[in-house]
Amino acid sequence: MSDFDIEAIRAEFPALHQEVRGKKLVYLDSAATALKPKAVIEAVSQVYERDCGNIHRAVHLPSQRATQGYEGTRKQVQAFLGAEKSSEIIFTSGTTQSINMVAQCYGRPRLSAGDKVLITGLEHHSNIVPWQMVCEQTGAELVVAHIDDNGEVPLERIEQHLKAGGVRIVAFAHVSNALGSVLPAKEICALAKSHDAISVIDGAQAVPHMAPNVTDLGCDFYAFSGHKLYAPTGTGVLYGRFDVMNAMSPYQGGGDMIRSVTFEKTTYAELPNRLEAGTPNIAGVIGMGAALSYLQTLDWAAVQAHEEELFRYADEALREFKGLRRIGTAKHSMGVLSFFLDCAHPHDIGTIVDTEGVALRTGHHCAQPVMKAFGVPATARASLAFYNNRADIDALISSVRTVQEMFS
Amino acid sequence: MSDFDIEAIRAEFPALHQEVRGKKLVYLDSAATALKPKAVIEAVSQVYERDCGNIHRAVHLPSQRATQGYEGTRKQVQAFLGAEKSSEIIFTSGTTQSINMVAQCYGRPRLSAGDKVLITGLEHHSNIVPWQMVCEQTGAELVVAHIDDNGEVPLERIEQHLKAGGVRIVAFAHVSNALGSVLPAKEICALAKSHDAISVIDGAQAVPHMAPNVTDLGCDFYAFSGHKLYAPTGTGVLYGRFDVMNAMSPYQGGGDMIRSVTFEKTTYAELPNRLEAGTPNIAGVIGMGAALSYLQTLDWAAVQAHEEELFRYADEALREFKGLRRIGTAKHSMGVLSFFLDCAHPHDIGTIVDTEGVALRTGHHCAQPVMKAFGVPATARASLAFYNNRADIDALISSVRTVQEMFS
Amino acid sequence: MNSDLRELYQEVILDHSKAPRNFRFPEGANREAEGNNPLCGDNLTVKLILDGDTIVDIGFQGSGCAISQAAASTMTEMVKGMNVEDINKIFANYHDVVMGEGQIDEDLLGKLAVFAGVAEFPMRVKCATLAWHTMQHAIANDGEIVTTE
Amino acid sequence: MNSDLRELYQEVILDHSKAPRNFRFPEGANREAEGNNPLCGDNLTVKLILDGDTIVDIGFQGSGCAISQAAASTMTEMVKGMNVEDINKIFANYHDVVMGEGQIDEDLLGKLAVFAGVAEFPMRVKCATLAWHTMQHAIANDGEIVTTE
Ligand SMILES: Cc1ncc(COP(=O)(O)O)c(C=O)c1O
Ligand SMILES: Cc1ncc(COP(=O)(O)O)c(C=O)c1O
Repeated sequence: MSDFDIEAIRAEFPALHQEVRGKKLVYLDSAATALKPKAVIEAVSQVYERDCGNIHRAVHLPSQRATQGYEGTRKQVQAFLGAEKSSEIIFTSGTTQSINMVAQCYGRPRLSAGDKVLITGLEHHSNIVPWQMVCEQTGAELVVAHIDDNGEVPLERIEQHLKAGGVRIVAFAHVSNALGSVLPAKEICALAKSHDAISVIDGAQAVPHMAPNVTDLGCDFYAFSGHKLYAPTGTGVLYGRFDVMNAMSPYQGGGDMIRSVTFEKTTYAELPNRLEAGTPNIAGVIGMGAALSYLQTLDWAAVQAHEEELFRYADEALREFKGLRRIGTAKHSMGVLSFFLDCAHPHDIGTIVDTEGVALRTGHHCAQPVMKAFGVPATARASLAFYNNRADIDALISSVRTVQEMFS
Repeated sequence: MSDFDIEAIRAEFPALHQEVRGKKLVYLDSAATALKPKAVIEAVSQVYERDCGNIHRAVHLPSQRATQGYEGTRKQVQAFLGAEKSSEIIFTSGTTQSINMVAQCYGRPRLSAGDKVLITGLEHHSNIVPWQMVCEQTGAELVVAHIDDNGEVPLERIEQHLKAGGVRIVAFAHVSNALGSVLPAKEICALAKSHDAISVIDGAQAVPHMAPNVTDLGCDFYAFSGHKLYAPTGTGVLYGRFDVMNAMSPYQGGGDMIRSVTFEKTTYAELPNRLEAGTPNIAGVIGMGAALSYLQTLDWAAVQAHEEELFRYADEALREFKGLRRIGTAKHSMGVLSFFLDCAHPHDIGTIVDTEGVALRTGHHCAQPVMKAFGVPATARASLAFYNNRADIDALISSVRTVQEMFS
Repeated sequence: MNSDLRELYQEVILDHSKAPRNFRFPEGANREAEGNNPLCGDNLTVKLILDGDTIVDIGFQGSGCAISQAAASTMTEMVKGMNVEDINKIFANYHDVVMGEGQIDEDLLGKLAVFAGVAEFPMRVKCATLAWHTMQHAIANDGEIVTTE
Repeated sequence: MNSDLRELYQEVILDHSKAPRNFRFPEGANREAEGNNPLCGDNLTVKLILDGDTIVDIGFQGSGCAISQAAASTMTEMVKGMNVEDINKIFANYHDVVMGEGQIDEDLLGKLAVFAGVAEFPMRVKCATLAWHTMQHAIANDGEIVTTE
């Protein structure tokens, strides 16, 4: 870890340097929303302090600057995802909207009774409910490749469903937010393709830890949220393979997505504008550009080595903890460590560790079916980002010990 | 204007204090997007620097603070609009999304062939295209109450359409973004109601200049954008009367909008959560709260007097300008002054005045039907906010004179 | 350990959460209701025997955090044998106290005063009130599932 | 007045915009295309007579800003009688120049060099190139409506 100066990195994240209830904040909830580096906060302020202008439509300089920043981010995202064209990048308000857009604009006009949408047993509600809605609207059927006891989705289970026929869409998380399991995305996309299904990847929990290459993955759609990628809230991305996305009907009607409007007939603009109706989150998107620029300054090999080392350290510490049950033990995991105490309910854990400054997430993590699969009402979840260090993990363990002492 | 210290107000808007192409910025494009006061910029930064947390779901303090800020803004918006319940306030990404939500969640399941949606001739594309889309989806018909030569929509034209029968939804702008016309919103809502139609008001250009009272207006829905209300981009509001909105199907599926999810059956949460799927623009909404708090510190009677005086000043100056045609001369107008030069195309006007630091909007203003009605390809538009002063108008007139000299 | 926390997790609360009283459904119950707190996965069912205005017997079952279990347990102990009007008075004060909006009335609350510490933890108010809301729906017999979301 | 602006609105450009040349459709035109710039409402139609590889006659009609009108006017003057290959060479250099991505080749551009000032105004590049793109579609005869959005 010689190239990786954790203290220098932590210095870039102002939120880390605050006290919470009299203790230094230990932030282990990055899977819910990531902290923002100074560069992002400043980029957002600069838009509001200087580049005050709506985009695409005006000739004045502040508006031009805003437009350049906004469209510049599109090119950065294209590079980040390894997409072929920048018009394959659509800005949305988050993963949730990205997935709903695919369900409504790709799925709804194409699905009908007899068709199936395949998801997995570890999905976030955002990758379940949109498909349930479109299935109800079209008569298609939602089918599920369930998880095993480790929280993995065996490829055979996916293949089985595909072989049974009728699957038109396969939608799955790249990385599970409740369990940390990493799914074999490339293999699943290839399976989908060989059965004439399109693939939709929910990358919300993957992008904070890796730059996925959509061309290499071979997916048709890839969705993520800016706020989990160290970028502002209210931003997100939908990547869509050009041919597939270009055939989609518009999601919303309004400004910027049209070529011409008369009361009798409206024609729509090309991609990406066609799918971006109305004034977008300009400052947020420019902030996302700043986040990607910041990430580019890091040595990613070192970052990933640091994250892996930290994950192992945390995982071992939790496993050695008597009376604690780790949930989600897939061989390939990252970022997220869920657990359950024999003696205390997760909600109590959350409250107690908070008083020691440790920010954990407790609850169902918007993945109620996962909770059901493991027979628990909720879990406690520690999630990591590259700005975490061993001291954070030590604080976690010590605070969980407090919980245990209290309840036994 | 004794209570109104324009210099003190201008000091609160950092973007006003910059040079553009070597000249002091004269910002006359607030109808496109408004400048932000310091309080808003700082509120956004504070979320990212301190209240780092997703909302609604965690017990840790940063998340609690974010939740309180977000839900606090909902109460502020409720008060601003005079709504009965805070659950009648839905946060969206902007006016465009708000209107699409009504079209899709209220209109789509209820409209069918024989039904009509009534709009007016001065609507922004965001209040045209969503209705065209839902009409195409359902077989309903879009009908239009056209504008007269002043850019007004005579009430009789609305009544005529309603009397003809079949109108289920009346959607109209409170204030026109291309012409500045103020529509008699209360009267239109009453007419709609008496013909059993619901009313949808596009308030994007109204809220920057007044606090509309939805109870007094008697509307069923009211939509606006945060970024035009001195608040961050990527924020918006849909107010819906409880009974009407509560009958709507969800717009998007995902986190936070559910009560319980299983693969077999999902039940939805109550309002407002049901219509707010996924992680919202937390920092943006908190920034909107800061904008509303800032507006509350102003003496609104004085603000409105100042705006009216400035509007009259600008209107007279433009009318006296030889070779200039004012477009949009409704008796009741505010905020927006559109015009056309005999000698120069609006696009050239925009470029030339920009080099003098004057930020105008030129183009169709996302209102192509309005351009068609006046037989022009585009207009130049100056739009005002309370932070503008007479010097801004003088700069506008002088820069338009430059244009005229150049082209004659 | 943090003193607010000690206030929240008092002995009485820990004791009730570990060994909840009346964790059973009374035979011949004529009222019941279900309550959920989706945020943390608490859920419980309250059943009771209402005779005129008096709760003759009451019990609950379900799972949840220590606060919600202890609240249900202490509630059932407290209200058994009481009439609805008195119960409402108690809940009104209890509610104000856990919301941090009112003073404890010791005469009304008795042992329930231990829940005063909840006021420092706004995210836990729902845990402390779920059982009470659920009981009220059981009494009203309105068949609604209570949810605190 | 700003010097960049003087560069942009040179006499030649103002002159052509006020009195566009070849503002008519050639009789017997065998190629045509329509172009739009929705941002500012420019729209124009180019018609031409292509004989083998040579543009024998060309004209345009439509409305738009000074830059787009002057660009169309000067283009028609320039290309009349030229073959497609030479035209493409000119457009390649013209395009680079207005984008600010290349040096003027005086021999190629001739009078078109006056458009160099556009490079300072990125929002106006589309105005300067609309007529050219439209002409290329007319030559290719692909029936597409050109839009610069
Ligand atoms: C009258 C009117 N309606 C709707 C809109 C659309 O607002 P937004 O682009 O913020 O969604 C605008 C602004 O562009 C407007 O002026
Ligand atoms: C795997 C996964 N998918 C989807 C989402 C939804 O993202 P958002 O709430 O930003 O739309 C999340 C985050 O909550 C997630 O972790």
